[in-house]
Amino acid sequence: MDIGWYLAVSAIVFAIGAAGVITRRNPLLVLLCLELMLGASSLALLAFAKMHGNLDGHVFALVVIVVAAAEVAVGLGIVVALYRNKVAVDVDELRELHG
Amino acid sequence: MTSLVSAAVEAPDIDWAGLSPLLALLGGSIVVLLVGLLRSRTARHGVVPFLTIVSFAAAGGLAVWQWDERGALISGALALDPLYLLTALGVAAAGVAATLLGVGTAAPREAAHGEFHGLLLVSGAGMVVFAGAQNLVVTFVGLELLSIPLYILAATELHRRRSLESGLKYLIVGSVGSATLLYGFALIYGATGATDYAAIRTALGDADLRDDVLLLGGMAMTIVGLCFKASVAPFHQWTPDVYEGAPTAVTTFMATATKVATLVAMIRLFDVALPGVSDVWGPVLAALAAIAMIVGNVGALGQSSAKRLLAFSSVAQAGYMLVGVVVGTQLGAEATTFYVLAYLVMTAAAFAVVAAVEREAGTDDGVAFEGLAQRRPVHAVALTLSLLGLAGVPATVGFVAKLRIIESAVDGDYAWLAVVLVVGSMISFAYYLRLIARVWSGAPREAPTPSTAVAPLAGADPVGDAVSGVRSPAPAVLGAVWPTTVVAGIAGAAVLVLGIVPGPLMDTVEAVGRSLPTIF
Amino acid sequence: MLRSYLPLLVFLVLSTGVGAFFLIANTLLGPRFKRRPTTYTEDAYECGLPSEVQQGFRFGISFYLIAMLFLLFDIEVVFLYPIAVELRTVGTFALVETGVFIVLLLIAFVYVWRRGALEWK
Amino acid sequence: MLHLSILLWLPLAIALAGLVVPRALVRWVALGGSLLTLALAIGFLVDFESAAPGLQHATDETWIGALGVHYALGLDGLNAWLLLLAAVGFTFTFAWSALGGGGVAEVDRPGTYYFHLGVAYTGVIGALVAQDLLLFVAFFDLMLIPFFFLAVGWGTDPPGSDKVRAVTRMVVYTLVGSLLMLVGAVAIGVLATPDGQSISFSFADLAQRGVPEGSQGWIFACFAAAFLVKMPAFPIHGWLREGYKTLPLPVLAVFSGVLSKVAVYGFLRVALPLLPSGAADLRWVVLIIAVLSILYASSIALTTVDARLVLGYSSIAQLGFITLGVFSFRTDGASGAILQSVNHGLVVLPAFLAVGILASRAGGSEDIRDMGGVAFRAPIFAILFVVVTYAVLAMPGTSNFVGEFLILRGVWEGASIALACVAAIGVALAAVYALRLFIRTTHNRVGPKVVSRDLSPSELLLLGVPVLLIVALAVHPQQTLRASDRASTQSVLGAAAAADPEKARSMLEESSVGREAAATGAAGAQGAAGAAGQAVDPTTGQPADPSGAVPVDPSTGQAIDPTTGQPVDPSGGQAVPVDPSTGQPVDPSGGVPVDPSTGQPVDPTTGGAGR
Amino acid sequence: MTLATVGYFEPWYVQLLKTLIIFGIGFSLVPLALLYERKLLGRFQNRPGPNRVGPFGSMQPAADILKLISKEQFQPRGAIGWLFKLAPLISAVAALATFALIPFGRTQDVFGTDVGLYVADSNIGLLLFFALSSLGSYGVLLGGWSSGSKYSFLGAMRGAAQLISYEISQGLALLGIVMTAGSLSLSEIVEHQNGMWFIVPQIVGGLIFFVATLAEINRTPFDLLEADSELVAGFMTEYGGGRFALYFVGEYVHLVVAGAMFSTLFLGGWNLPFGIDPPGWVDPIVVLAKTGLIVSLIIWIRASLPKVRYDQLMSFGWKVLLPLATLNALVTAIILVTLAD
Repeated sequence: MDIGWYLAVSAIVFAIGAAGVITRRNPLLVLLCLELMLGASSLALLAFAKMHGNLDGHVFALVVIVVAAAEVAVGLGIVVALYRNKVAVDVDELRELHG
Repeated sequence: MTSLVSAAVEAPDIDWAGLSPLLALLGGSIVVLLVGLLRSRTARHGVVPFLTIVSFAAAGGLAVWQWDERGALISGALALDPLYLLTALGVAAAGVAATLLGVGTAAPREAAHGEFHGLLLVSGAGMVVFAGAQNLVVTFVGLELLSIPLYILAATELHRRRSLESGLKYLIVGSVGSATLLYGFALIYGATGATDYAAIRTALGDADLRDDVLLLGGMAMTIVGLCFKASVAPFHQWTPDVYEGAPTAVTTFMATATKVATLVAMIRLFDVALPGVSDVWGPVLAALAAIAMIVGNVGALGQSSAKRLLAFSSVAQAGYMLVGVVVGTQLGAEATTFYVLAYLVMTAAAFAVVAAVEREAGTDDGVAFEGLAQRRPVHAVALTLSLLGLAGVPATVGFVAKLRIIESAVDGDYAWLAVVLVVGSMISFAYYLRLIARVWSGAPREAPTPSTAVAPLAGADPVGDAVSGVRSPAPAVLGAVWPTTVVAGIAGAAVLVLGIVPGPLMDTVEAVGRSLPTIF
Repeated sequence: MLRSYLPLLVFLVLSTGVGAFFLIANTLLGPRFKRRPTTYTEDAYECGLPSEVQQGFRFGISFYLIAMLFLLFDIEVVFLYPIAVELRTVGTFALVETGVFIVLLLIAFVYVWRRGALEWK
Repeated sequence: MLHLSILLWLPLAIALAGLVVPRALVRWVALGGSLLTLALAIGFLVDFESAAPGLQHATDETWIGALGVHYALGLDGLNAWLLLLAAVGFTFTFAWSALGGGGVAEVDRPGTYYFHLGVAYTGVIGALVAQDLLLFVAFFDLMLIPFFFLAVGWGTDPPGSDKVRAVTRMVVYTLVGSLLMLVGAVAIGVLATPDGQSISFSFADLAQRGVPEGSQGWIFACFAAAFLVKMPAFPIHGWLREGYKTLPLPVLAVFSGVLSKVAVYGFLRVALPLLPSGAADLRWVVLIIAVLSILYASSIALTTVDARLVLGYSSIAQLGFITLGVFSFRTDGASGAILQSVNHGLVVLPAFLAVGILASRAGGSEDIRDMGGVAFRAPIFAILFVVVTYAVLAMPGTSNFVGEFLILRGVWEGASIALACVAAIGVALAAVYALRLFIRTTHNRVGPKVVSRDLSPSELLLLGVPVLLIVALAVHPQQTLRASDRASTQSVLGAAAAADPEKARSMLEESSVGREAAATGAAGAQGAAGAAGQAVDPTTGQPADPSGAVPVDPSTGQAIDPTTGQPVDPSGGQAVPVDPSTGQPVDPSGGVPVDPSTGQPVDPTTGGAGR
Repeated sequence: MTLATVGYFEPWYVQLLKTLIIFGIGFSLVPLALLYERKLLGRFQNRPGPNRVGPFGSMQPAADILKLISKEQFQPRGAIGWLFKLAPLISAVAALATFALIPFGRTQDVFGTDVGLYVADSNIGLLLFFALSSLGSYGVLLGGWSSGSKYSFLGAMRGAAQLISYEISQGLALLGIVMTAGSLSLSEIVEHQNGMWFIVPQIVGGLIFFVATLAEINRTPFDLLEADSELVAGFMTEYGGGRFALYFVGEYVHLVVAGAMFSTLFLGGWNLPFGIDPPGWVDPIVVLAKTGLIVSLIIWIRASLPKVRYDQLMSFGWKVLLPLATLNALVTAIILVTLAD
C-alpha cells in the first residue's frame, strides 16, 4: 500500500486530536485527544519505518506507547484530585489562574 | 513484524563512568522514594531532603569528575561532552536550590516526601538525558522523563486548587507540545530515514532535502514543540499560570533547570543534526525569538504577582537565549550556554526570595515585597542583584551573558535581532525596577502572618500521609526561611562574582563550542 | 500476510451475525405492546423501591487508582513481551536488562503497596 | 602603574566601608574618603604632562579573555580635566550630604546612601578612564543604577506622579541608549576584527583596525542615542522633568553636573574617533538636535517657575552648546566643549546648592514665585550666587565665556555660519533666564514664607569653594585648553576628514597648538581614515584616503601633494624624510616609522597605549 | 504434517470452509458446555440436573435460549440506548473471536491441500489473544454503565477493575512460556511442548494463569461481576431476553476458550505424553478432550469453593499474583539464560 495513505490517516487523526484538545472542555476528553495525537505520531513512525525498512520507527513507537500511558496516568491523577476538591471539571472553568 | 523479532541485537557499550551523573540522579530517586516510606518522621522530613541534596550534589560532582572525558554513552545514544556535563551541573545546582526551597513547605509534605523529592530527581535525570541526547528517540524519552514528573510536581499541593489547576494546565499544554514535537520528529525521520543526529546530518548532506515537504513540516512542528517547552512566545500562554500556581520550589526548578535542558537540547538538535538547513529554520527561530522578547517583556509590565512577572520575564529571556541557537555558530552555542547558566543563577536567586516572601506574607504579590530591605537585607540584595542581572546591568553576570549573546548575533549577521534584544531589555527595566523599588522603598512592614491556613493533609491516594499514622496539624508558617536565605545568598553572590570575574565560567563554556565541530 | 487474517475476519463477521441474530430474533419473537411502556417498566431495578438513579453519578477513587496502576503495569508487560521473545537469542545482555527492568518494577510495586494504594476501600 | 586603579576603586572601597562602620561615623568616613579621592585626582592632574602625546598612567590587563575585553585604563587630555570635575562634583555631593545645609538634613540610612554614591563615583571614574570600549560601556551603564536607588530611597515624589514611576522612566530612557550603545560597541568589536584575529575591544586596537564604512552609520546612531539621551537632548529629554524633581538635591547636583559630561566625553572618546564616517554622515542630524535643544530648553527655562527645572533646562541648553562644539569637528570647538563641560559642571554644583538654600529659606518650596528677597539679610549668599549666575550666563571674563566663544567659533568655521548665529541666540537667552532666576529669588518683594538669613558655616563652605574654583578657572582657562587641545584634535580629526577634508587641513594648519601636535594629529587622521577601510585602491590593495584631498601614492603608500605630485608631509607639505638605516619613511615630527606596506604611519597615540 | 510457514495460507475457499467448520464447532460447544455444567453441578450437589426437556434434558439449552429470545425487550429510562444494545454484542463477539486463535492440530493434508487446523495462526497470536479478551471487558463496562442503574453501574466498575487487575498477572504469567518458546505464535508454542508440556517447568506460571483466567472469565470463586448477594446481578441487572442471552453465550464461550487456551499453552495442545504420536486427525480430538478436562475442573471449583469478598479479590490479584508472576518471569529468564550459556 502506498505510504501516502498511512500518512494521510495519521495526519487526519493528529488534526482531530489537536482540534479536540483545543475545543473540548472536559479534561478527560482532552486527555483522550492527546492520546489521539500521540497515536497519530506512532502511526506515522511505523509507516516511515516500513518505508525506510529500518527498525528505528518501531522502537520509537514503543516508547511513545509508554509515554502516552504515563501521561494519561498523571492526567487522570490530577483530574481525580480536582474532583476530590469538589471542583467543576471543565477546563474553561479553571479560572483560578488568570490565563 | 518479522524484522522486529528476528533482528539481531547486540549489547551496546556502556560507559558507566560517563553515565554516572545520570545514575546518581536515578539511583538517588529510588533511594529517596524508599526512604520516604519509613515511619519515622525525622527520616521523612529530614533525611529525604538531605539525600536528595546529596544525590544532586553527587551528580554535579561526577559531572565535574568527567569533565575532560569525551565520547558517546550507550552506543551513541547520549553524548559525553561539555554540553551534557554542564547541563548535569546546572541541573544539580537547580535541584539543590529547589530542594532547599522546598524544605518545610506544604508541597513535599502533601506529596509524601519521598515522592516529591524522587520526582525532582527523576525530572533532573530527564533533563540530563534530554540535553545529552544524540538521537530523536532519546531526545523524546528525555523530554518526557523531565516533563511528566514536573506535571505531577506542579500539582503536588493537593489541597490548593491553583496548584492542581496549574498541574493540569501544564500537563495538557506540555503534552500538546510533546505530541507536536513527536510528530515533527516522525516527519524528520520520514524525510531522512534516520533518528540519529549524525545520520540525519549525513542524510541532509547527501540528498538535497531543502524543499522536502516532510522535512520542512517536521522542522516546523519540532520548532513549535520545543518552543512550547522553552515557553517561547507565542507558545508561552501556559507559563504564567503554571509558574504562579505551582509550589514555588517546583517553579524554581521548572524555571531554571528546564530552561537549561531545553535550550541545550535545541542547540544540539539544530546545530548538530540540522545545521545544513540553517537557512530554513534560522529565520523562523529568529522571528520566534523576537516575538518572545517583545511579548514576554510587554506581558510582564502588567503583572503584580512576582511569580507571574518572572514567568513573563522567562519568556523574554527564552527569546534572548534563542538568539545563540538562531545564529548557529560555535560562538552562538557558547553564548547560549553561558546565558543559560547565568539565567539559572539569577532566576534561582529571584525565586528563593519569592519563596521567602511567600512564606512570610502568604502571597507573592508585589505589595508583599515592600520594605523587604529592612526586614531581610540578604534577600533584598539578592533579589536586586538577580533582577538587575536579568535586566543586563553591568557588574552582574547578566551583563556578560547579554554581551556574549549580542556578540554572537552581530557576528552571525543577526544584528537586527540584537537590536530587538536591547529594546526588549529596555522594556524589561520598567518592571524589574518597579519590583526593586518596592523592595527598597516602602514602609518597613511587620512580617505578616500567613493569610490562609493550609488544609489538613492527605495524599492523592486513599491513605496519604496516614501511612505513618501521623496526621500533622495545619502548620502555622509555611516553612522556615533559612533555606531561602542560603539559596538567595549563594545565588545572589554568584550573580555578582560571575559578573565581575566571568573569565573562568567563560573558559568553561568555550569547551562547548569546541565540542561541536559541526558548526563554525 | 494480510490474507492469513481473512479467516479471522470471516469469523468475526459470523459471530457478529449470530449475535445480531439473537437481538433481531428477540425483537421479532418477543411480545410487543402497542402502547408506550409504563413508567414502572422503565424504572431501573431497585428491589421495588422508587428509583433514585440519576445520570452522571460519581464513583470511588479506588477505581481510578486501579485504572492508573493497570496502565502502568500493563505497559511494563508490553515492554517485557518483545524482550521475552528474543531473550534466548540475545542472552546475558537481555537478561541483565530484564533484571533491571523487573527490579525497578518491583521497587515501584513495593512503593505502591507500602503507600497503601493496593488497599481496597 | 596601579595608580589609576587606586583612584578607580577607592570610592567603592569607601562605599563598602560605609556599610560596616558604625552609623554615626559613616558620613565622616564617606567625606574623608571622597576628599582622599579628590586629592588623588588632583595629584594625577598635577602629574599630567600636557605636552606628552598618548596615554599616561596606562594600565592594560585582560579581563574577559574570550571576549577580548581588557581592563585598560589611561589618562590623556580628553579625560584629565573631566576626571577632576568628577572628583570635585562627587566630593561636593559627599560634603553637602555629610555637612548638611541647603535644606538637606541628616541623611537617614547613611550606610546605604553613601554606598550608592560611592558606586556611582566609581562608575563615573571608570567610564572616564576606561581605555576599552566594553569597559567604558559597562561603567557607563553602571554609573546610572545607583541613582535609581538614591531616588527610590531618598527622593521625593514629583508633583502629580510617584517617584518610582519617575525614576524608572529616567532609568529606562537612559538605559535604552546605553543598551543600544552596547549593541553598537559589540558591533564595532566584531566588525573591526579581521579574519583570523581574535576580537579586541581596546580603543587602541579598534582605532587601528577600523570599522567598515557601511556599518558605521547605524552604529554611530546607537552611540549617539545613548549619549544624547544621557545629556539629555531635545526630543529625548522626557525623563528630565520628573527625574530632576525626584532626585535629592545633592545627588541631583552631581547627576546634572558630572554624569551628563560623561556623555560628551563619550562622543569625543568613542563615537568620533572610532566611527569617523558615521559621525560625518549623521553630523547634521546631531547638530540640528543640538541647536533645537538650545532653543527649546532656553525657552522652557525662561518660562518655568521651578528653580530646579530652570537649572535643569539650562543644562540641556548648555549641553546643546557642548554638542555643537564637538560636532563642529574642529579643535577649538572640541576643546571648547571640554572646557565648557568642566565649566558647566562646576557652575551647576553651587547652583543647585543655591536652589537648596533658597528653598530652605522659602519654606521648602522650589517655586520661584514663593521666593524673592532672600538677599535681604543674606548678602554673602547673594554675592556668591551672583558669581554663579554670571558663570551660568557666560559673562565675558568667566571661563564659560571662553568656552562658548570657542564653541561658536568652531561652529562658525567648521560647520555653518547660520548655525552659529542661531546658537548665539541661546547665549542671549541664557542671560535672560539666569538673571531672571537670580533676580526673582534674591531680590524683588519678599516671598510670603521667606525667612531670610545668611549662610550657615557649612553652606558657606560648600558654596564658597566652588565659587572660588569658578573664579580660578575664569582667570586661568588655558590650563584646561592646553591639556585638551592635542587630544581633542585627534578625536575629531578623523570625522573632520571624513566630513570635509579641506576644512580639516585648514584646521590643522591654523591650529594654535603648533606644528608638532598637528603632525601627530594628521597622522592620526590618515590612520583613522585608512584603517576604516573607506577606500581601498583596487589595483594596489592599499588604502587610499577616501576624500581624495590627501592622495596616497600607490607605489610608496605615502601621501602625495595633489598639486605637485610630490610626497608630502600632511602637516606642512615637506618631503617625508626616510630613515637612512632602514629605508622606511619616517614621520618627521616624531620619528614615527611609517608602515611601508600600507602607507599608514604607526599612530603614536595607539603605540603609546602599552606603556 | 509440517508446521505452516509464516505467511502461508490456503486457497480462499479452503479458508472459508474451515472457518465455517470451526465456527460451527465452537458455537455448538456453547449449549454443550451449558448442559454439561448444569448436569455436572447437579451431580456434585447430589441431584440429577436438567432432565425434562429432551432425552436426559439434552434439549434444555435450546429451550433456555428459545425462552430468552421470546421475552419482551425493555430498557430502563436512564439507559443510553445504542450502547445498551451494543454492549452484549461486544461481549459475545469478543469471546467468540478468541476461539479463532486456538490451534487444533498440525497442518493436515486434506484432499491434497495443506490445511492448518486453526482459523488464524498469527505470529503474534498471544498478543491477539490478550487484545481480544480485553475487548470483553468493554462489554461489561459499557453494559453496566449504559444501563442507567446504580447496581449495574457499580457492578460494571467492579467488574472492569477486576478484569484489568487480573489481566496483568495473566500476561506476566505467560512470560515464562514466551521466553522458553521464543515465539508468540500459539502453534509454535504448542510445537515447542513436543517433549515436555509447559505445565511441568512452568507450574507456577500455569497456576497463576489458571487462577487469573478464572477471574477473567468471571467464574467462582471470582464471579464478583454478578455478585448476586450484593448487587443483584451486577452489570447484567437490567438485561433480559436476547441481550441477556448474548452475555450468557459470551460467558460460556469464555469458559470453553479458557479451557482450550490453557491446554494449548500449558498442556501441550495436541501433543500426547509418553511419546505417543497418533495420526494427525486425532489432534483436534486431543485438544477438545483436554479442553473438556479443564472445563470440568473449573465447574468442579465452582461447585466446591465459596465466593471471595471483593477486597480479598483485589488484594489477592495485586499482592499475591502480581509479584508471584513477576518473580516467575525473572526466575525463568535467569534459568533460561544460564542454561543456554
